[in-house]
Amino acid sequence: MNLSVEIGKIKLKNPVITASGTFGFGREYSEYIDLNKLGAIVVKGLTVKPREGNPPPRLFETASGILNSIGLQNPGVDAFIERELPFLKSFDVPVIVNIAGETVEEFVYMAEKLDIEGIEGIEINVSCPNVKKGGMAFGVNPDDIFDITRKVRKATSKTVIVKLTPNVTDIKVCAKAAEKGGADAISLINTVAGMAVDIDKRRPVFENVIGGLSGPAIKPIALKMVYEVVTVVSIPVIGMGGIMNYKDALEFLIVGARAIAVGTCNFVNPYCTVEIIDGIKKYMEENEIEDINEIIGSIKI
Amino acid sequence: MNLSVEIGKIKLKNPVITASGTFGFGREYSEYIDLNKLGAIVVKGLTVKPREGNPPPRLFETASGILNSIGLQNPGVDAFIERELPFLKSFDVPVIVNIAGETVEEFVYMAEKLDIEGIEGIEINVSCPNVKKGGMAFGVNPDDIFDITRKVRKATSKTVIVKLTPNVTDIKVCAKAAEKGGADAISLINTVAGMAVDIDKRRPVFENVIGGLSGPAIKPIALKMVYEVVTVVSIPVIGMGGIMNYKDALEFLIVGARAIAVGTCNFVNPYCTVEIIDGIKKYMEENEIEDINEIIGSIKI
Amino acid sequence: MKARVLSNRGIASSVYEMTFEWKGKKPHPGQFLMIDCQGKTFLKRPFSVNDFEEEKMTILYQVRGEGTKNLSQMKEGDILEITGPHGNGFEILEGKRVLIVGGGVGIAPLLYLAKKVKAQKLYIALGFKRETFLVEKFEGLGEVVVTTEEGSTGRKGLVTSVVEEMIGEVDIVYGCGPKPMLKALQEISMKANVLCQISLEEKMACGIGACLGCACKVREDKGFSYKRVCRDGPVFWAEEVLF
Amino acid sequence: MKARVLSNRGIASSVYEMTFEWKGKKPHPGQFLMIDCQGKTFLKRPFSVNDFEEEKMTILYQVRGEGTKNLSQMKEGDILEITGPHGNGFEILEGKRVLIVGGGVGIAPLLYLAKKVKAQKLYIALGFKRETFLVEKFEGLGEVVVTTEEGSTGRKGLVTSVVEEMIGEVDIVYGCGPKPMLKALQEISMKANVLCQISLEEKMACGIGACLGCACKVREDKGFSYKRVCRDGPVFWAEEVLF
Ligand SMILES: Cc1cc2nc3c(=O)[nH]c(=O)nc-3n(C[C@H](O)[C@H](O)[C@H](O)COP(=O)(O)OP(=O)(O)OC[C@H]3O[C@@H](n4cnc5c(N)ncnc54)[C@H](O)[C@@H]3O)c2cc1C
Ligand SMILES: Cc1cc2nc3c(=O)[nH]c(=O)nc-3n(C[C@H](O)[C@H](O)[C@H](O)COP(=O)(O)OP(=O)(O)OC[C@H]3O[C@@H](n4cnc5c(N)ncnc54)[C@H](O)[C@@H]3O)c2cc1C
Ligand SMILES: Cc1cc2nc3c(=O)[nH]c(=O)nc-3n(C[C@H](O)[C@H](O)[C@H](O)COP(=O)(O)O)c2cc1C
Ligand SMILES: Cc1cc2nc3c(=O)[nH]c(=O)nc-3n(C[C@H](O)[C@H](O)[C@H](O)COP(=O)(O)O)c2cc1C
Ligand code: FES
Ligand code: FES
Repeated sequence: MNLSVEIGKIKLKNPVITASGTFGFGREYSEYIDLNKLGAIVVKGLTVKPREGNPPPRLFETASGILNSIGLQNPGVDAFIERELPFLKSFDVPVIVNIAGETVEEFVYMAEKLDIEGIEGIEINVSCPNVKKGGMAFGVNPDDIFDITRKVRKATSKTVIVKLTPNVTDIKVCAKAAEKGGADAISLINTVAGMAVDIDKRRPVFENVIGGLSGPAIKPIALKMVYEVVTVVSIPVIGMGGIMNYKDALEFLIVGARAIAVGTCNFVNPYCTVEIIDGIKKYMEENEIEDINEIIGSIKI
Repeated sequence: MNLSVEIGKIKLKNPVITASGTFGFGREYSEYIDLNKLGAIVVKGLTVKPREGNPPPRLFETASGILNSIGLQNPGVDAFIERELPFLKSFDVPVIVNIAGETVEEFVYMAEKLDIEGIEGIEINVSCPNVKKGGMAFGVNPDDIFDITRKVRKATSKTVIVKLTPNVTDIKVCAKAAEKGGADAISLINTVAGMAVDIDKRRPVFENVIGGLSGPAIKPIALKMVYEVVTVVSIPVIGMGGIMNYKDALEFLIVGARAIAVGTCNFVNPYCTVEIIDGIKKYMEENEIEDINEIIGSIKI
Repeated sequence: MKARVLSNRGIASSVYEMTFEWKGKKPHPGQFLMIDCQGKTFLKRPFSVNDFEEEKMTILYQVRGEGTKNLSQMKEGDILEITGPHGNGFEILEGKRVLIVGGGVGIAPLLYLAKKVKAQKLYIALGFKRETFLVEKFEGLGEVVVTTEEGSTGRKGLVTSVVEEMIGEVDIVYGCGPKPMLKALQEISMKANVLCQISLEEKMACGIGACLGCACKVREDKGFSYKRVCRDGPVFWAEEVLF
Repeated sequence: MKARVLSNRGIASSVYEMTFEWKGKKPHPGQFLMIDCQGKTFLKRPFSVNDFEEEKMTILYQVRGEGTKNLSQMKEGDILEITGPHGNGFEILEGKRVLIVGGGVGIAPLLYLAKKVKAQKLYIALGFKRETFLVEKFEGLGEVVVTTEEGSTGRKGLVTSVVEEMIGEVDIVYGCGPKPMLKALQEISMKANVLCQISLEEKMACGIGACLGCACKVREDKGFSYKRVCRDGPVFWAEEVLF
């Protein structure tokens, strides 16, 4: 039975990836699961300099989802290379680094820095809704997406993945801009912009007012966007948004995602990634499917 | 204690409205609640000609929400006036008619037809995501919104409400276009575009592929958009999306919605609108708030 | 309306019978209730009235997903949130020769119907895959024939074969079960020119006719229209349904 | 990990004590568990280890929202999904004069701590609004002082007044309770130059240090940084916390 898929130059044992920002740098989850079993690990979004992130509260539970306002807390790209990468390199799993610049130059700077052994891919986060100056502005504008992708593409020998925000009128245009810019793959969706209010204090729950919505609440939205993107680009698509079990994962694969990423579900169940891999295997056995590629894009409209 | 609010020329006893398409023409719910208690009733979206709607299945339950693909089944504007309006007129509650045209001319035609006694407002549905030719195309383009609003505004003496779709990059631009076009109020959000796949059949659940997501899953998205719109327009805003109880309603009022509409919750609990009114009253009593207008827009950022 | 669970027990593999207190309206055979199955479910779920007697309601249900799984775990004393009875129910024509046909868990609404049908002569045909259930409750109400697909109990084959044989001897057929069975009932009864009512299923949200979610295609003079299973049904005259 | 509920009972208004079977790792005092409270809740909820002895875990909890409400309705035999124990727990320095200070339901982790603290001398100060609970379990473990705000039981006033009086006689203070109390402990202990550890609360998602959701501001040489309550805490040296 073949579960392996390819995203650009990266060979994945199976199509199950961890979503950026929901799996740290792998350390914590390594106490729960064997990281070697994963298709790939996407690490927490990195910035040029270390970032402290937003003041608490940073989390708010909503109906079947969470709002987060982490604010890209991370140790910065240098500290990542020095302190986190060696740990990740001790596993036999492709590492994809998620980068969040505030300018095109920052994206390029990080891509160059990360063009080193032990890293297989760069995921360009043009869509983090939490940083006022950063992400948002790029992610909704196809020209900016094209520009960043092209420049990052030139700056690295690694597989380049562009991660799209769902907070746009037409995700297809954004996806095409990334493809035209030279992306090897597209990943989506990032969190959906959302808000919550504390009715006793009559204040937004977050100091930043707006947060990012993730979890099963957004799955229908994510699936629709992945489906749309798959129909307009020829590069592989990594689908994510609310995946909680192997059935959800299969929905994304069936609409055409080459791989899927699991985010918020890791918080609810630290074993979920491995359980999803096992679930997909079992489904394939039961349905006598030899190759995962028979499932990918098999939707009948 | 004052719960009454004004939306254009319409005086509402309280800020609780029913959302279009979730309350039929009021008949069914009149067996459960006293319609006279409601702030206003917005009826199912009407089209020029009767519409049969989409083939089943038309509903799919998602995590804390539902996807629907009703396809605007309705008896048409004439049959509404003849068969449904007389029933609604027997109650002491403002009736707002939701109209969904496929062309600007259709919107104008319906607005003119409906400029009659017993109707207090016209809600322009530029955003129904279920009809291929209709809604969607208008709803995402500010120029179209401006154009339709202006022409409908001229065609009717009633309060004109423009209902916005959330499936856009910048809802503020759409809201401003509606205001500029002469809208008396803005309502939002309509359903969020979403999709579900039957993994056994490897087919979309709906023949139309895409459906509209509603219910508590989308509440954070709705609240964020209402908040944004309130900051850029000076006309009243009717907030909706996932409201399930008086606390949810208060969140929308606090961010600045002049009134709120309850949709999907009616399906779960046919008494919910009246319960929400009672809940708001109790909250005001407990917090010694004399006038609902003290709550509206009281958010501290 | 709140209802207290009185009992909840498995009566076949993944088929349960639940009884609860009922202070609401008295149901008509073929009507259904919308029950909040709790847990992560969002909408209420529709279940037919299986039986009813002075303040005690019975439903029969099969575990299919999250909602029915949650139901199956409820215990005496638990409180359910329920609306209904909803829908039209079967039209009862007194003094006729009646054939009641059920397939699988589709027999649920037919017990209460059989009790209330006031027939001159009552035949009851119950079809199952392999395992039978609830049959004993029908006995005594009419002449009961049971079929199973492999013949493990009763006659071997599909319940519709019984209908084909008996159609000439009855004035009206009432059916509930899987779609292929209902379709066969439609064909057989129309060919024999015998009245036939069938109870349909469709995904539901409101259960009261407001959302237009539970569409069922029916014949119209000019072509077709969609009716609401929850309000115009769940029981339809077989001849009007377009499968 | 699945855990079977052994008992669940109210011990004061809206305060419950639950015990369940525990086959997992032995906890350290101050550690917590993440418990799936079922129903409509999405994330697991954190609860401190209140007590532990050979395969039996106890938690003490107050009903605050949906999750704790669901917990309070669970019965013997129900199965919980739990991860943990998580977090660092209290650092135990043997042979010291120890003051344990708890406020309200914040006394939850302190019982197990009191049992394990190996003090030379142990003082326990428990503060409540009006109603007291769990006090009897602390008795015998050390010298117990109880305060209530109106003086209905024990001393009248805030528990921090007890700390102010006793701070000179102890080597270390351990505290858990509402934020204002913890802030007061920080001030009193820093002024008196006495060691002090406090257990903090913050909204959590993962509970294991991955999501960075449970940020707590701590002093750094150059200013401040955010630590993770779930992994770097929940117990912090009072002096490092920036309230
Ligand atoms: C009028 C009516 C009366 C019914 N009476 C009974 C009854 O007496 N006993 C009984 O066991 N079942 C009955 N059903 C079916 C019952 O409502 C569904 O089995 C139940 O809603 C499934 O809920 P779930 O959460 O367990 O499954 P889900 O997770 O919601 O779905 C599991 C499977 O069941 C199918 N399903 C879900 N809802 C429906 C529905 N409304 N109609 C048909 N299929 C559905 C889904 O497509 C899916 O394949 C009735 C349905 C209707 C419309
Ligand atoms: C490390 C740790 C240990 C804890 N130990 C205990 C314990 O032993 N006993 C106990 O009763 N409670 C404890 N809590 C608090 C407990 O986790 C919350 O009361 C619980 O999560 C509320 O869940 P809910 O669904 O009932 O309420 P929700 O509906 O989620 O919230 C109700 C109210 O509680 C507040 N709240 C929610 N989650 C938290 C949280 N994680 N921290 C602080 N406030 C919160 C909300 O802001 C809201 O005001 C602990 C919290 C932490 C972080
Ligand atoms: C707490 C949290 C932190 C996140 N941080 C990042 C990030 O640093 N970079 C990024 O591209 N996406 C980030 N995301 C978005 C996720 O990678 C993912 O796109 C999104 O959560 C949707 O998937 P899910 O519903 O499975 O969580 C974060 C999400 C969460 C919940
Ligand atoms: C079944 C269904 C039918 C709907 N029909 C219409 C419609 O005809 N016209 C319209 O403007 N909105 C329609 N809506 C959208 C609702 O009015 C509302 O904007 C949306 O559902 C969000 O609110 P909610 O989450 O409270 O349901 C419909 C929604 C549902 C669920
Ligand atoms: S379920 Fe809403 S109309 Fe039938
Ligand atoms: S709860 Fe996730 S880091 Fe603490």
